[in-house]
Amino acid sequence: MSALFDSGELVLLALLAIPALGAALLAFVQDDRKGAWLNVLVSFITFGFALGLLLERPATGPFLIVDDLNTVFVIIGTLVAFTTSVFSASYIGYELESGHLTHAHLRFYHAMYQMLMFGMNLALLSNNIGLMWVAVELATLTTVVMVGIYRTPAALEAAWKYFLLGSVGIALALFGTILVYLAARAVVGEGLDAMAWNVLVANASGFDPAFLNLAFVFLLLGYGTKVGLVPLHAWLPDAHAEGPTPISAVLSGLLLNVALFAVLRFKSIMSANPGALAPGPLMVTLGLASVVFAAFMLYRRQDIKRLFAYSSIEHMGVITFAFGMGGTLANFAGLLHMALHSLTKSAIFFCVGHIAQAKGTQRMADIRGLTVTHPQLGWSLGLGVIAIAGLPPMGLFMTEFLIITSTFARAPLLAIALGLSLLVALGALLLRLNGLAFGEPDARNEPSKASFLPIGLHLALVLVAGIWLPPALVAWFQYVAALLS
Amino acid sequence: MILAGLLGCAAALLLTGAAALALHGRRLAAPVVYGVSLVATTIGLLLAGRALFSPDLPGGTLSLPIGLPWLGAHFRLDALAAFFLLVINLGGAMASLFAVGYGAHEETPGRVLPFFPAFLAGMNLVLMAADAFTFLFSWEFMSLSSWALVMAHHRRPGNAAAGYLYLLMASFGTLALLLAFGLLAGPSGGYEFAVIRQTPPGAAVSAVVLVLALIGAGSKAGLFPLHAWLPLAHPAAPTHVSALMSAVMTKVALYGFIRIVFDLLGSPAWWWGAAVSLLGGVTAVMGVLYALMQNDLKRLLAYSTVENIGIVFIGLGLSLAFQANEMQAAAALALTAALFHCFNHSVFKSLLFFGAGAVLGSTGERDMERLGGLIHRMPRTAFAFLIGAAAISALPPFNGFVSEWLMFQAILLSPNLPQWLLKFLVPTVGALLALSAALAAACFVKAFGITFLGRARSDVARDAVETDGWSITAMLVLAALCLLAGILPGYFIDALAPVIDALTGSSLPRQEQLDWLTIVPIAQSRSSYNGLLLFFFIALAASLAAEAIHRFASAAVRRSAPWDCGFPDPSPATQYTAGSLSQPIRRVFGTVLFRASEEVRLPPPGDASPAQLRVRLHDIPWDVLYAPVAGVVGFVAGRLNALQFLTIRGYLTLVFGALVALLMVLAVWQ
Amino acid sequence: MISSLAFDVAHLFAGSLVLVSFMLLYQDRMTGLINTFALHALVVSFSVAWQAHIQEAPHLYITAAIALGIKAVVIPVVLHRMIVRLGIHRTIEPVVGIGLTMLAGIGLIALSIMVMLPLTAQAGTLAREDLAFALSVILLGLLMMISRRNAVSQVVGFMSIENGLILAATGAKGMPLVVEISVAFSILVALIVIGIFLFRIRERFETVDIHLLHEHRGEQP
Amino acid sequence: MILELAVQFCEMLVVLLLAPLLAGYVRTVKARLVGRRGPPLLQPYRDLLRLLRKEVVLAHSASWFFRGAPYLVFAATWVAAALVPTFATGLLFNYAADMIAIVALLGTARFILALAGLDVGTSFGGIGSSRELMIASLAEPAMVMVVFTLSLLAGSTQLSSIAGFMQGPGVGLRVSLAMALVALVMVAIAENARIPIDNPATHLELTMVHEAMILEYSGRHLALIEAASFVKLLLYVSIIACVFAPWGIAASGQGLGAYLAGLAAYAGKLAVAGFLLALFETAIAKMRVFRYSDFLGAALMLGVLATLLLFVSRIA
Repeated sequence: MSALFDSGELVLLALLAIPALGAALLAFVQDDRKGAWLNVLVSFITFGFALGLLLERPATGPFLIVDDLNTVFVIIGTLVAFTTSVFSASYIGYELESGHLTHAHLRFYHAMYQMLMFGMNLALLSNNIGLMWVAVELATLTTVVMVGIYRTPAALEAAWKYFLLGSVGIALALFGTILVYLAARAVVGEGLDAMAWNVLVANASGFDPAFLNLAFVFLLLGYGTKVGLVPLHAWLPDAHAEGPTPISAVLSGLLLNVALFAVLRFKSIMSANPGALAPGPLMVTLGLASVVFAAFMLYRRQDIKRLFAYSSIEHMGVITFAFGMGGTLANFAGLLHMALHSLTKSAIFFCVGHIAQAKGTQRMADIRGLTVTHPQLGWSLGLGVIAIAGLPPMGLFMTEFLIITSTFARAPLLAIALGLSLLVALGALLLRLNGLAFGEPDARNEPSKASFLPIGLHLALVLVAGIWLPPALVAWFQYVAALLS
Repeated sequence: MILAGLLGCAAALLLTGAAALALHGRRLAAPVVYGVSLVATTIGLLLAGRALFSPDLPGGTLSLPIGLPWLGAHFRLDALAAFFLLVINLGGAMASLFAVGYGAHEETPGRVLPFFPAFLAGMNLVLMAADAFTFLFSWEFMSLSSWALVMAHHRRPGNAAAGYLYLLMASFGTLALLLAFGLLAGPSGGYEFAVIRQTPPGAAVSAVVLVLALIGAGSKAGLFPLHAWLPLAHPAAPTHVSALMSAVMTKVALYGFIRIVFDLLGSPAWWWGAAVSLLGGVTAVMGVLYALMQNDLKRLLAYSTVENIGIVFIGLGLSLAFQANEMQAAAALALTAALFHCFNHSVFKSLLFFGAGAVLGSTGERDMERLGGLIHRMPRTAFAFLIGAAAISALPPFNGFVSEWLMFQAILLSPNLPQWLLKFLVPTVGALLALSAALAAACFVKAFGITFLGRARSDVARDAVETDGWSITAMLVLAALCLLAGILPGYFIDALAPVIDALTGSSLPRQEQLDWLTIVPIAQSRSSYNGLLLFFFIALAASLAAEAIHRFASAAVRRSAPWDCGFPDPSPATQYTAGSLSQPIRRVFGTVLFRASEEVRLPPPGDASPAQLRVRLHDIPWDVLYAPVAGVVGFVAGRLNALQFLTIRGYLTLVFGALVALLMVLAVWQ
Repeated sequence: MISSLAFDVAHLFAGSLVLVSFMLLYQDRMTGLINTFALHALVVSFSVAWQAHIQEAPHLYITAAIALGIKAVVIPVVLHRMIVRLGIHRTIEPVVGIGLTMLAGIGLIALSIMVMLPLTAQAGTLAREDLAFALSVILLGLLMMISRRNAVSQVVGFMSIENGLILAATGAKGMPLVVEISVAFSILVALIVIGIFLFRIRERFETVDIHLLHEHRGEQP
Repeated sequence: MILELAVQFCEMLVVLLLAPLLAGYVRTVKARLVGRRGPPLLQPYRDLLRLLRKEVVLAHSASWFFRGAPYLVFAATWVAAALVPTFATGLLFNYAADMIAIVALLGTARFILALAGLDVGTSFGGIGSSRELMIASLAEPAMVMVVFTLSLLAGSTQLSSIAGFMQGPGVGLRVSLAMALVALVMVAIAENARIPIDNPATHLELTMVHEAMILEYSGRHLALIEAASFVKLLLYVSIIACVFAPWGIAASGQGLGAYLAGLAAYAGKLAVAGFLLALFETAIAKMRVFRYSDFLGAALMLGVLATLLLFVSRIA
């Protein structure tokens, strides 16, 4: 094996190259079925290589890095990307039949899908904060285009809103990045080193804290816009609601995590510098604000996808809150919560996609008695909502238990506030579930050719996580959590 | 090992639930599921009994590598757990037995069969859990599975709303318990009960934990004013599940309270007793008054559950008060009364719900105004229900009386309490207890009399048929238990001794060797009761009288139209209705407690249309507690909702604002 | 070794960029606005070029060229044609009065200087001043975006933000990827402009929004 | 042992035999007080025997419960009465039930009777039952509070022990005892359906409570119920007598002489109590139905007050 390409670097390159090539390839596949399944295949191969990261870890380069933290994110991301591609195969087929999409759009869609994967993998694997910034922007742009793919006025408006807010966020993030570079330049000198993350963390203690503080404000707001933290969340509900459902799933399941990952990277730089203000309070504040706000916003929702988009805001708030609290326990809970939330929320969006197709509407007022008309869909949705509401035996109960109790030991009032707002959110979600899944069913009930593999897989994973976590996984997550705090 | 066996039963139940999914739609599904549940719960019952009655309890601890990593799931079997396991598995077994027959009436078995065993398993797990996480996990799982069962008949109006309120309140309670355990575990985060026991918290913390436990366990048990969900949710479920929820799940909630306050929390302060027993008294009276106002049989039973929970809380409060003053014997007496009442209530409330279920199954009616005369068509059910009604009305020689009698004996020890508040409060609570007992009798005269006696008020009631053998068997077994516990209470009290001993460090004198099986809680000269003799004498006197009269006087019977002061009316509509039977009591209590208002609309002279009487009752706790909360949430949601509809410029302004704000914070902070 | 003159010139450019941002805020005619923005871009490209010169970083010339070519020439022209087509070259409805906006702008500059003051000399005074100016430009751009009810002026605002960023980036000596970033940004801007152009986003987002809200969202306010 | 058993049973017989006499005595005294001759003293016995010999007329809608109820009511009441010390305390089976249990036994009888009133399904039975329930729901707690007062004082709920305590020097005149007495009397009046709550002589339907409940009964059933109500009256009088006038009551195992003396004293107490009852009933008028709650509420309040004042007088 040559020194240039040891197996680890091969994996690394594959993770980036395969989606890129896949995008190029898919842009030229005429037949839709083939395109859909090729998309699945490519995603699956990517996932396989992501698993490879566990075995072989490449040396850290100036641009790319693989460490435990981003390995977690990459594996979860590629997994959700794979299952989502399976779902999208069965979803898009229907969209074609019903004429919502044309063949040209579909090719574009699949190419963009892989482009998005590329962007996200790059963002996760990049060691250079500038490169990370570019990658996040790329991912954002691709999703913008996909949100607008239906070309309905609502879709365009949502895409536009997403685009503009996203761009401003990007601008802020860039300014923050520049500041970090300036802070680093004084210590590690000019050039790439001053933007290489591992170098930054190593030397962060020597940086000018004032620089870092200013930088973190911009970075938190910039990437926080992508995370969907209140008050920067505005784009999120509409982008989820108006785009194709697979994209909603990817947004909630992946992109938000990627943005959060960026914030985490800079947080660890911050916490490596004694002089800088602790990033914790800022994150806790934004996180709690998101939870409270989203919890109340859930009540007045009428569009089913928008409902779950707000619940994503809520859970992103919870995760940010947990990481803001810091400490091994909270970080562990935050990581686990993030992973489980990606799985659960994407599963929910799979259900929602099929439901919307079967019922021909996204208005919750027009969807009733699903457990009667579509038992499988209805009960899966019920299970998903129960999971997302943090009820046992699903895994999110465990993480919320950990977050609340670990907070309670340190800041009781915060814990109570968090708990109560989670309760408010639960109230809203159950209220909606009552309307959707129970009661007298409505007239329309076309049978849906749903593929339950992705839904079942995700929910099963979440269920198992709620009951039993493999010790290896626990040890690994704990190590990462310790790394973060 | 007993604990392992019990866990095995729980696991078997869970698997049965899973299997029910596989069996979905088969005709065999219901008998199989209920049969397996019956077997599993019976085994659990026997094991628990073994654990309770064997002098040296082979309880032991078991910890499995599941649940919270690096904590694991801890299970433990001590006397308290064993007693409650006995109670719930008895209830579970009877419910399963009843359901073998009753399940045939179920129109949507697919929504019941998977969750019924899961519900049983959840309750079993709560009782065995020995760390906070496992406890809360099982607790919430129990709520969730019972919620699914409440939603089984989701298409009936109101049921979905009931289920919603139920799960919301349950989660609220779980949150309270979560915080309570958070306080108990302390910053070190020792969630195992063993660890918590070793580090008793300070006075202030304990007080907060007590309040949280009252909220958490109380909301599940139906403590006033957190009871609002209970009378909605319990009747909404299929009847054998209603029985489980009302008779058994509330006991699990009580167990949670006892486990936290008596076991984990260390020595109590005297005012705890005052607060808890007063809450109990109010709950008892309010519960039975609500029950008296109901015309829906199952809802009446649910409200009477609230009453009995109140009675149990009275006993618990007394025990706390006595313990705080190191009066261990008295504490033991009060706690014995409370736990004995737990057992009794689980027995006769199951029995009564089964009776209601039998009626519902054969007539399809829960509204007493459309029932009546069922004693002719369903004599066995009527007999069993009568026993249950007498027992729950605390009438000798049945079991309900014994526990309330013990409760009174405990109350009569109050003068020895040093605190003046308690001196005055406890007798007042005693008055509340007496009042609730009397009202309970009235309530169940109504329940039995209107439903089973008189003349049929509707065709369905006229054409009712006796229910199936399984259900009858379940009811008769429970009726027999009501009588046994009533006439041989000594054995039951002795069985409770290890539990009481573990919790109060003292227990009642052994009862079984006393002559004539009398029970003597404190001293012969002070008070004693002998249900066996009473029963014997009554039976003797009654049969003697009957025998003598039939022999020496007349035995002739002639059937004819009722006398009715000479104006017998053929129409059943002229009987007293459920509403009119309780009208005097409503006049006495309702005007204040329910802001009851009656408006009579008499037709003008010459108009033949019937006069109308409309009664309007207000649920005050709902008006002052629940409605405002809902209002606030709705208001805030409405106000924030405006933010969904800003323009992009508006959203940009938000971002800009956030940025400037943070920068200012930074500028000020540096 | 760079002479102090170099600093002063760079400084001059940075300062004048803030000035032009103010002029942008001041505009109340669409055409004037676009022209002023062209000036804004021009200043930026000069400043970048100068930085390229004093840092001996030839690749920065590319950035300067892009700034000059696209933002000082192409986009203004496009915008001119667009506003004519959309028939909105008359006025640009400010949300609050120009005067108030200017006051807010002054406040923002004060703020950005306050924030920058605690930076130790470690970063070099020049960088500090430069950053203060860049930050002011960015904040003013944001202010521009939110104080105009008008798609085009919002785009202009966004582009001025971008100019501010480029100023900062180029001011940061030896920063890698500057060119790539500026290119990426130009693409972004281009997309925005195309977006307005293609989707015919009318003079007000409000009209678009409310209209869509009521008809397509399934959400009633 | 055998002797004790004998005494116990002969007490049961005494109770059963004296009850109708007391009722007849009260009737006669009332008649005399209003200047009538009134029925002969033994009339109640005659009535009972006549009823026993008559055939039973059952409504078509009557159930097995309706036929069984009278025997149970009679038995429960009789057993309750037999457990109250009449002429002697500490009898063999007195400990089988304390005061609370006795009250509860009467509750059982009432429960059955109220149900029986509903069984035939006529409006009058309903009136009777519902009013009876309302009365009981207040009277029973009042009674329990009286029990509280006494037992807190005597440190026991056993009537024998209470009687023993009341004979002893420990009791002075206590305000709470007076209140308890008044409350007890009021409860007794209500429970026995006497004026002003109910009128045993009336047959004006709308004012009936007890009579309305048993309206459908006839023949031996009616006889048993009548007998039960006689016994109940005797029971309350005995309770009052043994608690508030325990003089001359024999303790267990004092031999035959003491028992006879106790019996004489008991007869004397019955005579006095019956006379007072008659006097009271002739003196006042019957109440409207919805004034009952005030009357019994007053009794309940008195009971509670008695219990609370007990503590005050204790430390005083």
